[in-house]
Formats: sequence, structure tokens, C-alpha cells
Amino acid sequence: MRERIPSGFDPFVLPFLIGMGFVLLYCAASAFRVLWQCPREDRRRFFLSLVTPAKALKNIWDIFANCLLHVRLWKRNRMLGFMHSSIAFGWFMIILLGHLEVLLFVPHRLNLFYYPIFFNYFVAETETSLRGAFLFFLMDLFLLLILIGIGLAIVKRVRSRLFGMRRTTRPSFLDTVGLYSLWLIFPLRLLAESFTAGISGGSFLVKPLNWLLEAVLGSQFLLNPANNLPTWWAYSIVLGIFMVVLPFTRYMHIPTEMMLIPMRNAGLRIRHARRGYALLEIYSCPGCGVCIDACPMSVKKANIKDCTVYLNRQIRRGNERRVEEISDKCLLCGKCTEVCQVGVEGPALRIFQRARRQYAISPDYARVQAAPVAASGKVLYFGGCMTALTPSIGKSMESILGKLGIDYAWMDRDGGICCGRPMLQAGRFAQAAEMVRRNTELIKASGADTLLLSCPICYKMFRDHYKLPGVRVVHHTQYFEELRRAGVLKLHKSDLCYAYHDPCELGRGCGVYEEPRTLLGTAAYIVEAEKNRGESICCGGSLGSLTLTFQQREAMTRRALENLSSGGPDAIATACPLCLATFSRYSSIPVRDIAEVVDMSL
Amino acid sequence: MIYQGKQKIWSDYQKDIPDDHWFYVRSCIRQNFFPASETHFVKIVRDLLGKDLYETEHHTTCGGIAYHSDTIPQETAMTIVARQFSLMKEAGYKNLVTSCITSFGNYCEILETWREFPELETRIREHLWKACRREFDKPEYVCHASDVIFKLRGEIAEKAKFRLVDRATGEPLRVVEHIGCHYSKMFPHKGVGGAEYPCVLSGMVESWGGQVIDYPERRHCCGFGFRQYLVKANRGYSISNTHKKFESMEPYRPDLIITNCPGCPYFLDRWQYVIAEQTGKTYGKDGHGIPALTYEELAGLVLGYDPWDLGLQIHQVGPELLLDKMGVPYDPARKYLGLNEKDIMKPGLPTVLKCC
Amino acid sequence: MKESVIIIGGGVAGLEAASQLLALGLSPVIVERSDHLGGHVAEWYRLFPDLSAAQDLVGRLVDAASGARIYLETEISRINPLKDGYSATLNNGDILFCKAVLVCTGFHLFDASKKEEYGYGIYDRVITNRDLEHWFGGAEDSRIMDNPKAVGFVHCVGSRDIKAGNPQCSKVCCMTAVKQAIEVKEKFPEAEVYCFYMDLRLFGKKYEDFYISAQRDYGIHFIRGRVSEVSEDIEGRLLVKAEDTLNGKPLKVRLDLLVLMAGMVSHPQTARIASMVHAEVDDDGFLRSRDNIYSIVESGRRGIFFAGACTGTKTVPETVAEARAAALSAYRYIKEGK
Amino acid sequence: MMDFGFSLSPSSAVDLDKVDLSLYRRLEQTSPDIRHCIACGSCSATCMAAEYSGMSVRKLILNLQRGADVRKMLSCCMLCGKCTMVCPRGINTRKLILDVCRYYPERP
Repeated sequence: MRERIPSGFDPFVLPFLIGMGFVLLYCAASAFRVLWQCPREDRRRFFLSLVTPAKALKNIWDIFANCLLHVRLWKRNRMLGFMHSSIAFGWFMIILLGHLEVLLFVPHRLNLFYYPIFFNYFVAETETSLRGAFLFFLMDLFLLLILIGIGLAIVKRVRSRLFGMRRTTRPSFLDTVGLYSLWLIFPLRLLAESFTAGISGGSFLVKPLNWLLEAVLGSQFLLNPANNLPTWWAYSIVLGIFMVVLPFTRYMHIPTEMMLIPMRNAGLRIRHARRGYALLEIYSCPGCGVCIDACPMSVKKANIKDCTVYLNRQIRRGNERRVEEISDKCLLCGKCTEVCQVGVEGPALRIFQRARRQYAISPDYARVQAAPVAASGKVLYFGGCMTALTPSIGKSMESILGKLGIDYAWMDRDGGICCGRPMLQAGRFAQAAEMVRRNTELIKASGADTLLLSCPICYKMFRDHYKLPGVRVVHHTQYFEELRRAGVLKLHKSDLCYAYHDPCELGRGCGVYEEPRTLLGTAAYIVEAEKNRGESICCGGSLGSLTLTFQQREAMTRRALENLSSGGPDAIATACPLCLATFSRYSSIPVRDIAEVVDMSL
Repeated sequence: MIYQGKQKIWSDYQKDIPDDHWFYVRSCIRQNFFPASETHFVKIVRDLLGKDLYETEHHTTCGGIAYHSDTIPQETAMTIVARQFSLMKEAGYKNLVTSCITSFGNYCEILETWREFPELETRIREHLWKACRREFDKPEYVCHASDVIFKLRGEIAEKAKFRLVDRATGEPLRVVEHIGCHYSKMFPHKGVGGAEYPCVLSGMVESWGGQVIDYPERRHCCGFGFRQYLVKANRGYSISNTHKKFESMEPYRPDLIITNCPGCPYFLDRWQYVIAEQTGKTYGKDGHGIPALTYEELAGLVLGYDPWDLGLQIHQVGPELLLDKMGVPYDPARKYLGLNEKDIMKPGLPTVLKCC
Repeated sequence: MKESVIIIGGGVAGLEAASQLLALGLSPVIVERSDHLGGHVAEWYRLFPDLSAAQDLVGRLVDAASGARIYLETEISRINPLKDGYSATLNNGDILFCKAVLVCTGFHLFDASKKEEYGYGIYDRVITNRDLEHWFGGAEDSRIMDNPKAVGFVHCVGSRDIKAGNPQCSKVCCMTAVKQAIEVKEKFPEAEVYCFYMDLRLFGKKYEDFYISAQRDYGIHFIRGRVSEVSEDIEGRLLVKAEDTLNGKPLKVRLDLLVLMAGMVSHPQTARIASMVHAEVDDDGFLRSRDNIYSIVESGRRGIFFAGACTGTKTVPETVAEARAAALSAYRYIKEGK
Repeated sequence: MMDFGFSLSPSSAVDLDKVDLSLYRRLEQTSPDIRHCIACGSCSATCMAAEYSGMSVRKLILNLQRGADVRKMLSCCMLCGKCTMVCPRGINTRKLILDVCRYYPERP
């Protein structure tokens, strides 16, 4: 072991140093800004979580698993998982090993930031020592891993279909600069190390390349330091470029996600579309474009630029017009969040974006009268607005409850107050809160202990946004399944084979996947659709979208029906009046609510 | 505006107006509103033009006002009218001439009703017999007095001392004609020129040298509307109608309004004062109003009768500017002298509308 | 010698029937009062719903019927029944013998000046649907100004109006109004275009598409309410009053052009011809068919057939279809005695 | 001013030449299907707020076309979407309502 440069410095490290310095400063400032924008309560919670050992451990593991190993991505797509983890983990290991080398061989240089990165230039170590040989081997091994990852990335750029991706994002100019510099970093490192391998040593990757170079250029040429310096310059410059552009490219997701994970683990949520925690989600988006294929609006290559990845990009760019468009168009089905590797909550971002709008007219509901109901039997049924337009559901509910002899009261049979969810989704929180207040009064006054809902939109709203102590909020699929298990509801199995459509608000929204299936499976046969449960495709009728036209929605509904029909069912079952009405418009096979199916089998 | 188009329509609505031998029935309210108008109709037709015009003091109201104010049933009005017919029969006349537009409409409506429901006529004959032992014949012709003046407009023009022309400029006066609603809106064929473009008044104006203004709200009611005026709660509606007409005619800067109905000249005249008091707005020149005259008054002016004998001092809107324009001489000192030089006293003057 | 059929009227129905009869091997004779063939359609510019040129259709019909004997500016003076046919005396002295008579006398466009309150012939800027078609076809019309700011269409002029003597719906005016409104908007994109309607009766194929397009693509305003009166203001613009019945309020608007959708009424000649052939006239003035479902083209009298708008208001395609049906009926009557 | 015990009543007539259509014109840009209404009234019939505020998308559109005030009818709208569901012309009524609420000019 010997240090080749006594001063421990060479000007070629400057580009790297500048880049690194810049990116560190930028990240620190950004982190400070996010913390500053968070409400005091959130900030306190975050700092507390950092010093709570269990949470801290979880944070470390989550960062390791997701940022380096990309465990979630492996689960979704092995090729992509391998590609990402080979680059991220390999790079991490090279940096770690670089530091180890410094620590082991030149501990007095630990204070030099660039030493581990350019170790092989500054320190000549022979591979003959065991430590050197082992570390050289590991370094080459991880470099090889990264190079394989880069190779895959290049293939993916040209042929994304090989990776199972039908559509991917179009990178912006800076993204392209970042991408090419990232691609170049490791081949250049390989080249630089190969040039100096005759002096500084190397392992199975670098050494043979060094021999090859020797054969071509001659050993004298390689041994002259002036000749190998340009390769190190190139390596440093590319690193520097990558660092400098990083904050302005999608690669900003790398540092951001490391902050997002602990904050999310601390229980922080979006409270404003552009401030605090939301910024972390926006900047954590790696721009991978998984959400494009997942988005129900992207059928027939339409609305691609309205997916969450583009929302994040436009918010970063400050393109307000597009941000509004994208925010208003979305169905809020939640599928992008379901498939997102970093957990960007597209729907929530959009709702908060909508909430920023100012209105000249603001409804209040003082004039709206809703007749109080008394639920002597303790069960209060709330059909909701959409059930009023799908009377088959209401009739089936009445029929089932009647047959079972359950004493119930129908809260909004003759009209009532909306649950408030559509208003909430439109971002008009004050109006939604007013409806919540009015309904809460009515429910409390009714004396009920169970609020039964047949509409998942209402269910989600009552479950998450109402404070109804002592009142159990339950969707009819859950309620009937309970009764079936208790032996109260006895169903005979029909010969019909149903495809079950998971309504967005019930499945992804409330995590209710099993009860409807068990219930339906008792009353009939089930054939699963190609995409189901969390991957279920929105019917296209969602009230979440403010701007999608009737005509635009048709293609989405037809695509969802195609998916549901993939197993050749006799009929489609769903558990949402809006899905029912939307599918019925275009379906060639009958569409029924589970309540209807249950009633038919009772 | 295509004048030939109107002429074509007028040719479709020619009305038979008998040449002579008329049984004349006066109006209840005109004698109070415009006391000299009917007198001058008689003077012009009988005395000046030498026609046979018969009047009887036994004539009463036709019941039209009560009928249109919903205070008597139509059968009552019919029986009253039947009595007038019996008076005409007694006098030996067959051509009925009414002074009032509502009477004219009432007579026409009753005769049409009897034509459609002859049994009703039989019943009315019984009513009349029971009530006063009278019998009647239906008139051969029913005309309005303005029809008669329309017919005689040429003769009047020949004898005219003044024309509807601005003496200073030689330009024809701009005249708004206003036809009473009951004249031809119910039965277009019973009016000269029909209901949409009646020419009974415009014909007079043109014969006497004036120019008729066709303004957008020409067809609109004067606003009297019986119930609308008579019930005070509705009076705002009444004046609003008049206001609408004035707003519509204002841009044409009319010199005068000629009417053929008892209520119209009254309301078109008096409401100008109320509108001026309420809104501060006047429609004539320099804070004056637009004179609203009856056709008899206008015929009288043209023929050279004294304005004060014609009763123009009874109008709210002073006629002086019009008289000056036409060149009609008048003695301001005699303005408030009535019949036989009796002092009828000078009224208080409005604050907004200039009246002389 | 081929059997002859006299066709009274050389409009769309007469021409199409003639060409069909020629194809069936009979010898049709068209007797037309006016100096041209093609009837009202010959005076039109474009036809809904394809916006095809009316002249093209007339040209096709005339070509197809060119093998028939055609009398122009000729009227029928008398028709006498014979043992197995009819003889017809023309006003030029000719006498024609035939096996069957096909009445294709068509309709008469309502005289819009009869609706006095609309001021057709009185106000400078009031025209009819026919005047507008002439103008579309290139005719000069001084009533149509260069850059109208607002244009109105009045539906049902003389139709569904018992006071005008026509209780029937003229069927084609709603669609014509929508078509012409679109055409006007294309000529004058800056103009506001209003359609005053009582009901919109857009029953045919593609008609609703026109309505949607008129609303969506052209921004034409549809006001439900019949125009009650029209007057001219001091600037010479038309002041149009109607009730906005969907609003329950009176409405007025100033327009630079008002187009009256004159409806279809029975042709004055129809009654004369009917009396000659002893056909019955319905209370709407149109000819009475044997029934109105199955036998519209049959009169109920031996050898007398009807086609087109002489039996009621019709569209062009309906008239063409009836003409074919009538030709076939006449053929079977002559050949098979049915 | 003299008190006669009665006064001019305001005209109920809509003068299309005088109505302020700036809001309607703006909405034609942001919610173009405002033009599609055929006044069938399905929206009014299904509306849950109708009986409290006279809400009706049909009337809303008509009033906008006539430059009339629409604030009262919007005052109880819960944005539930029933009107969107029933509209035979596929008008995105919720978008329209939100746009009206958003762009309605502040008036004294």
C-alpha cells in the first residue's frame, strides 16, 4: 500500500466536489423547507419518531428495502426490480467499500470527501495482499452488477415492452442529461480504473481490461500518469454533472424518498397540495410511469399525460394550467397509488389541489330539511343519492332485511342529505363538513347503533370522515356476510357464474375485498377478472372526475367490462350503485349488485 | 317599412260604413273626460257636413265598463244593449254609431254572440220584454264614430283651415296614432284596416297632412285595462303599460297622439303627469308632454274651431306648443273660460311637467 | 301500344313516379301547370339531412323521367271516366286517354303575409324560408344585409294554427329551420341566431344530429315560444316579442333578419282535381287516402292514385318512396286488375 | 316625489339585447356542454336540493343564458351527481355547477 499523490489532491476531483457540495446543500435546504412548512404538530411527531428506537429501526429497514433493494418493485416486476436494485445497491456498496478501503488503508484521509470515490487513483494497492484482493474483487463485482443494471436500463429505454411496460414516460431534457450522465458514470469509472490498474491494481474486471489496453497502447503509455489522468477527469466530470442536474431531474426522488419514508412512518399526511409532506411525495416520484398503464383513463392511449407521474412533473415545473387540468380530470380511483413504488398518493394530491380554488358562490345547507328518523331496531340504512337512481338495490335491501325480519329504518328513502363525499372530492371541504355535521345529527338522533350502507362512496365517507361513536358503520357486503356466518342468512347456490367487480371506494378505498367474494361465492360461482382486487379497473363512472365527459368515460367503461368479461362470466356482480348504473349502460351481460344476488338466492 | 304592404292589408280590411242616417250613441265617460269632443262630432257631421245624425236622451250606458270590470254578467249587458236597439228601432234608424270604443266592442261582441248562439238572443228578447216591454231590431251596420270621421276625412280635408304641418318648416307633424283595444283586436274585420295595421286614424292623419309614426309598442294597450286602473292595487301595472308606450315612442319625437277611445287619451294624457312626478321624465319638448287628442278634437282643430271651445284646456298636457306649430290662433286669456264664458278656474300646476 | 298513365304534377312525386312507370313498361304523361319541373324542390338550394344540392336531385329525377311525355304550363280542364280508364282534356285542347290517373299535385307554401303580426311584406327585414333558399342559391335579396348581428327563425308560420286554417304540422320546417340556421351561421359567424319554436319535431334520421350540432358547434339559441309580434324600431331593426315559455317570462330581442318558416298547406289545385276524379278531400284540405297506414297512395276510386304531399305534409324521401309505391300500385292495377 | 299610492312596476320581460352574457360566454369556454341542454328537466326532477332552493340545472342554464341571478338555486347544491347521471345529453352538470360557483361575478 502506498499513496501515489503525497498531497492527497488532484484538480480532477473538483467537478465531483462541486457537484457533491451543491447537491448536499440543495437537499439540506429542501429538507429544511419541508420541515418548516409542516404544521408544528406534524414536526413534533416526526422528530419524536426519529428517536423512538422501534420506529428508527423500521425507518432504516424501509429505506434499505425500498431505496436500495427495491423490494416492492421486485414483487411487481422482477426485471425492473433487478435493474433498479443492481444499480442502487451496487452503487451503495461501491461507496461503502470505498470508505472501507480508506478506513483500512489510509484512515488519515477519511476527512477527504472524494478519497473513497477516487481511491484507486490516489492509493496504489496490490491485489497480492489478501485484504486488497478481496476488496478489489468485491469492488469489481459490484461494478459489474451496476454495469449489468445500466445495460438493462439502456435496453429498457429502447424496448420498454421487454420489461412488461406498455407505456412509459417521456423524459424531459434535463432528465435525459441526468440519464446519460448516470449511464456514463460507471463505464467511465471502469475505464479510469482500467487505465490505472497497472499501477493501483484491480480484480477480475479491471485487470483484464488493463491488459487489453496495454496490448493496444503499450505499457509505457499506461504507466505515464499524464495519460490516465483524462479518464479520471471524465469520471469526475460526469459525476459532477449528474450531481448538479440531480435536483432538477426525476433522480431527485433518490434523496427525497429517504425523507419521505420516515415521515410517512411517523404518520404524517398531505394537508396542502404544495407544501410540506406533499412536496416529499411529489419529489419522490421516480417518473417510472407504472401509473400510466394502471390508470383507467389511459385506455386507447388517451389521457396519458394526465396520470399521476405527469401531475408530479407539472407541479415541479409550476405549470399551473396543466396541474389544474390533471387534477380535475382524475377519477380518483386510487389505482396509481396502489401500484406506485414510492407510494405517491395521486388522488389526495389532486383533492388538495382542487381545494386551493376560490369560489364566488358557496352553498350552505341551512335551508335543506331532512326528516329525522327513529331506528327502533337499531339498524339505520342509508341508501345514498346513487341508490335513488338504482332502485333495484334499494328494493333488494328492503326485501332481504324484510325476509330476515330485521327491524330497520331507511334514513333517506324520501330524500336526504348527501354523505358529502362528492363535495369532498371536489375539494370543497367546508361544504362537505356541513353535510357531515347535518347527517351526524340525524344519525345520532335516530338512536341507531349500526349504520348500514349499500354505496361504497357513502361507506368510505361515513367510515373515515364522520365521528359516530357507538355507531358501527358497515357496508352491506360486510353486514350480510356476517349474518351468513352467524347462520341467519342462508343462501342457496345458483348455477350462475359471476365476475366480481371491486368498486374503487370499497376495495382500494376501504380494503374490503374478502367479504363480497365469500358472500357471492355462497350465492353463486365466481370467476375472477383478469385484473381484480387492488388492480381492479374503475368503471369510469366515478364522481371523482370533474371534467371527464360522458363520451370520454365510455371507452373506460368498455375497457373495464372487457376485463371483467375475460373469464366468460354469465353476469357481473358489483357492490356499488354507481358501478352498477355505469356498467349497465354498455354491458352485454346482466350487471347486478350483490344485494340483488343475495336476494335472489335467499 | 314597405308602405305598399300595408296598403295591401288595408285593402283586405275594408269596412262598410253607411253614407248617412246614423243613430248616434254617446259614451258614459267621454263627456266628462273630453266634454267638447262628442259635441263637436255632432257639429261637424250634422251641422258642417249636413248629415243625418240622430240622438236620444233615453240612451244609457251600454254596460261595457261594468262588464269589463267583472261587476255585471254578460246577459245584463246584453239586455241593456237590447234596450238601446229598441230605442233605435223606435227612432227608425238602422245604422248604429257609437262614440265609445268599448261600446263598439261590446255591441260587436254581443251581436257575434247572438249570431253563434241564437237561443241567447231569444232569451234576451224575453228579458227585455219582461223588464220594460220593449222590442228591438238588430242594427244593419255598427260603426264607431271614428269610422264616420274616417269616411268623411276627405270632406274635412277639403274644408280644412289648418293642416297637420309645422308652419315654420313645412314638415308634416309626426303623429302617434293609438287605437282602442276594443276597436278591432276582437274582430279584425270590423275595424278599418284590421287589427295589426288599422288605418282608421292613420288615414285621417295622412289626409290632413300629418305623418304617422310606426313605433314598436304601437299595438300596446294604453294601460287603462278597466280592472287594472279601477282597482288601486293594480294601478302600478296600468301606469307601467303607459310608460312602456312612451319609452317606445320617445325616440321618434312625436308632436301629438291621436286616439279613438275614451280611456286612451285620458290615460295617455294624465299618466304623463304621474310619470313625470314619479320618475322626473317628460316626453315632449323641453319638459313639456306630448298632447294626446281625440280624433274629434283634431278634426275640430283642422277645421278651425277655437281650441278652448274644443276643450283642450281640460287636457293635462297643454296644447299650446302644438297650436303654435300648426299656426292655430288662440287667446291664452280665454283658456280657463268654459261654456258661456264661465270661469272654470285655473288648476294648480304640476311641479315637473310643464303645462303651458 | 303501351298503356298510359296521366300524372298530374311534375314535382318530385310526379317525376319519380314517371321514371318508375317507364321502367315498368308503361307510358306516363306528366301534366305540369308551371313552366318548370321539380316543383318546390327546384326552388330550393340544399336539402336536409345530407345538404345535397336540390338541383342535383331535380336533375336526376328529370333525366330519369325524360322518356315520359311532358306538358309544361298546361292544366287539366276535365277528366271523364271511360269503360276501362279515363280521358283527360287539357287546356291546350289535347285529349289524353289513360288507364290510370296519378295525382301528384303537391302542396302550397303558406302565404306568410297572412300572419300579419309578423309583418312579411311590411317590414324590410322579414323574409321566408323560400326567400332564404333563393338567396343561398345566389339570388339577390336587398332585405338581407351584409353583416347582420342577430338573425331569428320563426317556426310554425301558418302551421299548427287553426286561425290560419292549418291545424296540421308541416313536418319539414323544424328541420329546415335548423338547417338554415346553421347555414346562416356559416355565412355570418358573428351573428347570434335564434330559433323560436313551439315544439321541435325532429323525427327523421340524422335530424337530431343536426339539432345537436346547431347547439354544440354553432351556438344557435333555441327559444321555446312562438313569436307574438314583430315591429320595426327607429333604426329599422326588428323588435321581436315572444314568451320564453321555459322561463315563463316575456322576451324581446332586436334582429336584423327574421326568417319565417312558412308551412305546407294543401295546394289550391288539389280540390279542383279532386272534384274531377271524385276523390275525397280531408278536413285539412289534403286528399283523403283509402287509409293512412296501408293504402296512402290509393284513393279508393278505380284507377286513381295519389303520391306525395297532395295527401299531407311530406319530406322529400317520403315523397320519393310514395311515388314508387304509387307507380307499382298503378302498374298492378293496370296489369293485374288489382 | 309625490306618493300616489302606486308606482311603476319593473318589467318582467327579458330584453336579450341588454342581458349581460359575459358569464355565459365564459362558461361556453370552460363547460362547452352548457350548449347541449334540451330543457328536458330530468335534472330538476331528480335533484335533492330542488325543493329547498329551486335548484335545476335546466333553469340554471336558462338563467345564465338570460343573464339572471342563479345564486339562490345553487345555494343548496350538494354536488351529488344525480343530475349528471340522468342527463340524456351527457352534460357534465357537476363541472358546470362548479364553474358557475367559481366564475360567478361578485355583485353588490
